[in-house]
This record gives sequence, structure tokens and C-alpha cells, in this order.
Amino acid sequence: MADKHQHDVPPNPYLEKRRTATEAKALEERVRQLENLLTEKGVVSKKTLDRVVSIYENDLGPLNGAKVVARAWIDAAYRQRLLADATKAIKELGFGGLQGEHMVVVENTATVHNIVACTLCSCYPWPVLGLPPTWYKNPPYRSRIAIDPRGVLIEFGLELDDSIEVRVWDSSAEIRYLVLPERPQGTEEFSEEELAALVTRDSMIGVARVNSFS
Amino acid sequence: MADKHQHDVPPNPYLEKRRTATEAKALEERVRQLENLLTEKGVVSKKTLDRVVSIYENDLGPLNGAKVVARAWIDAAYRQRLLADATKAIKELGFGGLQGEHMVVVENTATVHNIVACTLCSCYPWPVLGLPPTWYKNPPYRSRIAIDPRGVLIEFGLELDDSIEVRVWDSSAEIRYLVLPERPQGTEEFSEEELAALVTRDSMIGVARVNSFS
Amino acid sequence: MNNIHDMGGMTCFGPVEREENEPIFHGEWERRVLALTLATSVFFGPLDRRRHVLEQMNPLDYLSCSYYERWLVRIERLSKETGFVTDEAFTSRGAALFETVSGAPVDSDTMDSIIRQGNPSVRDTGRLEPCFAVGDRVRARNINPSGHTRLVRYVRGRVGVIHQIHGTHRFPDTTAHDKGENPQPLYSVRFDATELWGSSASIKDSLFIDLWEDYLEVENG
Amino acid sequence: MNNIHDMGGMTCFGPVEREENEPIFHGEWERRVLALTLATSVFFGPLDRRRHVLEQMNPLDYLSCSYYERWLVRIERLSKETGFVTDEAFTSRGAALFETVSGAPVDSDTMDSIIRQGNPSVRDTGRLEPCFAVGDRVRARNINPSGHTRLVRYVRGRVGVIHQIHGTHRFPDTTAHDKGENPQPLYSVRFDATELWGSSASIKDSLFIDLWEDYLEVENG
Repeated sequence: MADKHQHDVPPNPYLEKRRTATEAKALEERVRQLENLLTEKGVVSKKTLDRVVSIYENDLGPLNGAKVVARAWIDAAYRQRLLADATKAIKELGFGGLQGEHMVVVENTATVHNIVACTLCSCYPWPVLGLPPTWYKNPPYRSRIAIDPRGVLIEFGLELDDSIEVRVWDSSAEIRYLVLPERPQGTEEFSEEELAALVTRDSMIGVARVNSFS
Repeated sequence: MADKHQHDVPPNPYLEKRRTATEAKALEERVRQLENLLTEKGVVSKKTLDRVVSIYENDLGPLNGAKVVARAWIDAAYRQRLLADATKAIKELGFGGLQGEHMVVVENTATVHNIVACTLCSCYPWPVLGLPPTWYKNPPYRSRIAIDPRGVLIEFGLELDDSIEVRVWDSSAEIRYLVLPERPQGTEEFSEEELAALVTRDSMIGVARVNSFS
Repeated sequence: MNNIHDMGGMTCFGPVEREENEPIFHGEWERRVLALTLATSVFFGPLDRRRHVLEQMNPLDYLSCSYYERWLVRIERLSKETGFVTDEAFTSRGAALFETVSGAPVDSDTMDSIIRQGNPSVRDTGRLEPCFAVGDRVRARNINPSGHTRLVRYVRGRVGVIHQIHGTHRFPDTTAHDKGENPQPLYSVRFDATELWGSSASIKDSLFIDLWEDYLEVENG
Repeated sequence: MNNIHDMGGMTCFGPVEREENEPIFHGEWERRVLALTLATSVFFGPLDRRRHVLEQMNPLDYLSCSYYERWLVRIERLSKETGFVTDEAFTSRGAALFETVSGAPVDSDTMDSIIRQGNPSVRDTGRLEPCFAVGDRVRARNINPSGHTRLVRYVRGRVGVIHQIHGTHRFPDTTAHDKGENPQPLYSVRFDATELWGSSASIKDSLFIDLWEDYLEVENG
């Protein structure tokens, strides 16, 4: 069904950039008022809000996931533990917590390609990938990944052979999925750090493969 | 499932009245330009457009359907012909044509209540009912009538007993449905014209009953 | 395509609201859009194709437009496709369309006659012998075509009973895409409300929908 | 409820568009909305309830809002429900909420610990013995609840196979509506793409989704 829906797709109005400067300003103001209200009422404190922003902007991101993947590539025993109990194995590297309380890792092979999505909202493994990208949360990906994963992958530049089995994981809040991509050829001599540097966020969502050049 | 969806219904933004005066004016202008363009190109003529408006504003409407219903109430043989081949029987009274090329009449009884809808768009028997009302074409009716007809009827002020069988007719363009409502009690002495005057559009869609007072 | 127009069974659009006095038109522009739609209907081709233009609107536009606004968008899009709007003069495509459609513009008497005669979808060619009989149990196929279809999502895969046979009619799924009329039997199929919506629906209730033969398969047992 | 958030299988939203440089936030206000959402999460109650607030947006609003705008709408609605926005002073409801939630506002160290610990949905009470085993054929029930559910429309009535058992988790359908956590087994269920979408789908492909035990029934044959 790769190109089946091609002629029927209308232009996409679901991007953030639609907003005019005036609208953006109104939005900033609306949020400021809400924050002031909730601060005044004692529901939140500015310090707590600042801490949250700092954590998600600086501490959490796909570099964590890349470390997990690189470790699995070089350490067969770790790879086994990761596939058997991802939450626990990921915890070994120090990652876990909110929106990743129960994680599952699914492994790409020469014959199986996994893709993670959340059709109902935006569930995503925050501790290892950080916050999801905009496209992951917007209607085009959420709706079509369930019915036409191969067509969606083509839009990401990845055309899969018909012989490859595609597995879509429609995540829910309780269980968060991470793809263990295939280790690229020609990386036999790479160190764990060098391997981690190759691993992209997209490859851990399953919309890309890992290349031997970063 | 009558009141099941009650607590989940958001306010309805799907009415025409949302439009501001400026927006309405822009719309008028847009239509004027399109009409001028198509007239200049020779695709349409003003005279033809005026004729269409006149027909649908003056000639066609639920009065036609009411005549069909009244005839069926007083003439058992006509009623039989109407239920057997509605298009032909309606033609006897001079009605038929565009958006009513193939009509079917479904009969309400003491134990069966029929409702007509079109979930995909707005299909409706134009020759006997005229143009459909706004609510018939808008998302609230189109979407919910299929899953919660009894709840929708309550919004029209019609609460059906659980013992009554509800039949929803989701029309398509090819076949147009008309409900033959029950003749109200106390109208034994009414003339055909007096009966026709009782028959409302809503009763022929199936969202109301006919009362013995108009 | 699975678009927002296929909204049967959604429960999120709020209560039905009736307008005061229920005006047929809410402004002069609505009158003209209705008239333009009917007067260009021959010119712009089969109903199914024109319906599909509406269905291709993205959901945000579809829902933010009122009914006649959507019809307006349709004429605008069809005009654009034909080449009227993009160029000053006729494009070759527009000119070619004129050559194939005889007698444009439709005069008012012809229009009158179109309204009186209609444009029946019934055909005396194609598949004239129905595969199914009244009373047969059938399953609506679970298909998800990329183009126009009348097989609504809420019946796909569900079991119903043939209630009535409407004769042989042109098939929207092919007609809409210039793939021929492919005439075939059209059936009224009855589905129990509980089959469509589960055990919370009333066992007394049912839904009838007209489905073409290609949408149906035999249900055994 | 069957709302627009349940969009799996729709084909009308156009191509996936990736932003240049993919900024995590598109403005300071998005940072604050994320932070406000996390910092009020304990105060405003269970995740499922908060999700349901988003799902109740009418489709037009849902689709015209960007992601963090929807989150903003959620905090506004919850604040309004609590009585913060409508009145100058605390309403009795807001005050009552404060009494039941200890330690508001959450301080930054507590927040840090919430982010590090998370809020697991797994439970050691409730139904601990799964009814189904890995490899069992199950049918997703065709239910259309009026409230919050995770049983997406596109699997209702379809047959799949139990792939994995995730243990016992709180049940969103009741948790969202203050009807208790009703903990029960959560399964990863595998559906063939052809079962979900018909024969035009690839026979190689499948979709896995996590479904609670109450969503499933035994499929014989």
C-alpha cells in the first residue's frame, strides 16, 4: 500500500508554524496568566517549573537511548537482559522514571522492522528519548502509521523490501517501546562511544536505519 | 444508550451563525466572483441559476411529501403501491426527479419507528421534502444517529418506549428514504387536505410523530 | 479513503441544534452556491467524482466549513482543476472539457428538465443477476480503498442480512475515478445495533444501509 | 467516546512533515505548558482522567490546536473545574481539593523525584491471574463506551493473538472516571495487518497494541 494514498493527500495544516506573530503573542500571554494564577493559588512554584524545563531541555534526550543501543550491540549478555526486561536493563545505565515506568525493547533484524507510534496521543519513552518530535504527535503520523506503515516510512526516506516483515507498535501510556536498530556493517572496530554517536532518535522510533557514518 | 453520551458532549461549533458579518461579506464576494467567472466562461448562465433558486425556494418542499402521506392514510390501495414502489406511487402525484430518482418509503407503526439519516453527507429525498435542514447535514446528527438514535430523538423531544423497535436508514445517493408516519388518532373525519396540513417535515424524516393538531 | 466525512458512530460533535425558523438559505450566497452546483453538475462530471472532491478536504477544513461553504470549495476546486481559475484564458484542459460536454452552458429549460427527470443510477447493463437473496446473511468486507467508497467504516467486517434488492446501479468506487460505471446489484442490508455497537445497544434496534455487491461476502454459520 | 483522538487508520491528514532542526520547544510558552502540566499532575488527579479532558475537545478545536495548545486547554479546563479561574478567591471545591492533596505546591526536589521515579501503573492487587496465555487467539470486544477507553476503534471486533503479558495494571476506563483502579492483566496483542485492513495490506505485516483483559474475549476456531 506504499503509494496507494498518494493522490488523496491534502496539504497538511497541522504544523506549529501556521501561527502568526500576533497569535503567538496571545498564546504567550495566556500561558503567563495561567502560570501566575496557579502560582498565586499555591498549586505550583516557579522554581519547580524551572526545574522541569531544565530536566527536559538538558538532561533527557535520545543520547540516553543511544547509550542503551550501543551497549546492547557490544555486550551480548546485556542485549539479552534488555530484550527480556528492558526497564531493568535500562535502569542499569541509570535511566528510567516518568513516562518510562515500564519499557519494552523490540529488535530489528535483517527480516523484521519495528516502528513505534501512539495513535491515541503521544506516548513515547521519555527517559531514553526525551520529548517526542512534533511529527510524532501530529495527526499525519498518528493516523496513517497504523494502516500504511510502509507508505509512511517512504516519506522518511526508508523503502523496505516486500520480504521484510513490518511490525507497528501502537503504544499506550503504560508500556513504552524502544526499537533496537540493527548494528550497521563496518562498525566492528568502533568503541561503545563511537557506536552511540551513530544511533539517531529516528532509528530508535523505527523510522530510519542506523548508518555507519553519523 | 439514551443519556449515555450526555456528560461527554462538548459545545457545538457547527452552526452557520458562528460567522461574523465581515466573514459573511467575504463569502458573498467569493461566490460572486466564482459566479462571474463561470458565467464569463460560458459554463453557466444567470438565467439558469435563477431558475434553480426559484425551483428550490418555491416549488419543492415538505408539502409534497405531506400530500403523499395524506393520500396513503386515506387510500389503502395507494398505501400498498407506495410501500411496494415508492418512486412510481409518488410519481402518480406528480413528484419525482433529481435526488429522488429511486425512493423508498418506510412505514411507522405502533411497534416500529423509522429514522432517516445520511452519515456520509446529506442524501435526502428532494422532490418530496425539498432541501434538507441544516441539522440534517451537520456532524452532530450525522455521526450520532447511527450509534445512539434514541438519544438523538430525545433531543428532538421524542422519547421512545424501550419496547419500540428503532430502525435507522443510513441513506446513500442512489436510494432516498421517506418515513410514512402513523396517522394520529382523532383524525377519522379529516379531509385529505386537512391531513396533509398535519404532516411535518420532521415526521417524514422520523425525528417526530404527527399530532392531530397542526 | 478514511476521512472525516465517514463520521457515523462518532460521539463527539455535541447535541443536535436546530435553528430558529430553519431558513432554507442563510444568505444570498448560499442560493447561488446551490444553483452553481446544480448548473455545473453535468459539466464537472459524475456525482461520485464530485462527492470525492468534498471528501478530500482535510478534516480541519471540512469541519470548519459550513455545508454550502464545502460546496463552494468543491466548485472552486473543480474550476481550478479545469483550469478556469489559474489562468486568464481557457487552458487546453478547460477547452477540451468544453468539447466533450455538448451544449454548455445548460439553459434554464434544460436545467428544469434535469431537475424533473433526475439522473438515475440504475442500469440495465452490467451484473444483472444478484448473488444474494433477501434473507441471506452477509458480511460487509473489510476494505480500505484509497479512493471514494460508500462502504462506511462502521459496518466493515460486520454481519447483516439482505433486506431488499434495489436492482443494478452504477458503482461509486469506480465511477468516481473514471474507471467505468461497473454496474452491479445494490442491496439494502440490515444490521443489528448490537452487531454494530456491542451489547450496550438495544436488541430491538437495527440499522439499514445500501451496499453494493462488491462490498459483501457470504457469511456462513 | 468515539472522538477524533482515536485517529488510527484515517488516511486524510496528508504527509508527515518534519520541521527543520526539530526544536523541542517552539517558544517559551511551550516550555511553561510542559512544566505546568507535570507540576500539576499530582494535583489534578490520575493521568487517565487528564487524558480524557483532552479527548473531550470537540474535533474542530482538537485539530486546530497544536500539541502544547491542547495541553494548555487541558490545564485551563482543569483549573476551571477546580474553581480557580471562575472566581477571585478559592471556591469550596478548590479548597477541598487542596485538603485532599497533601503538600501542594510540589517543590522542585519532589518534582525531580517524581520524574526520576515515575508513576507506575502496575499493581499487585486486583486480578493477578491472567485469563489468557501467550499464543491464545482473542477477539477485541466491540464496545463503544461513552467515557475514556484505550480500546481503539480500529481493533474492535478484530481477532488477534496474545503476544506478551505485561502484568496487572490499573484500568483506564474506570480510573479516568473515579470508579476505582480495577487492576487487571494487560496484554500485548498482535493483529495481522490483513485482519485490520483487509487483503490489500501486506501479509507480512502486523500491528501490536496493549489491551486490558476486559477488552478481550476468547476467539474459538
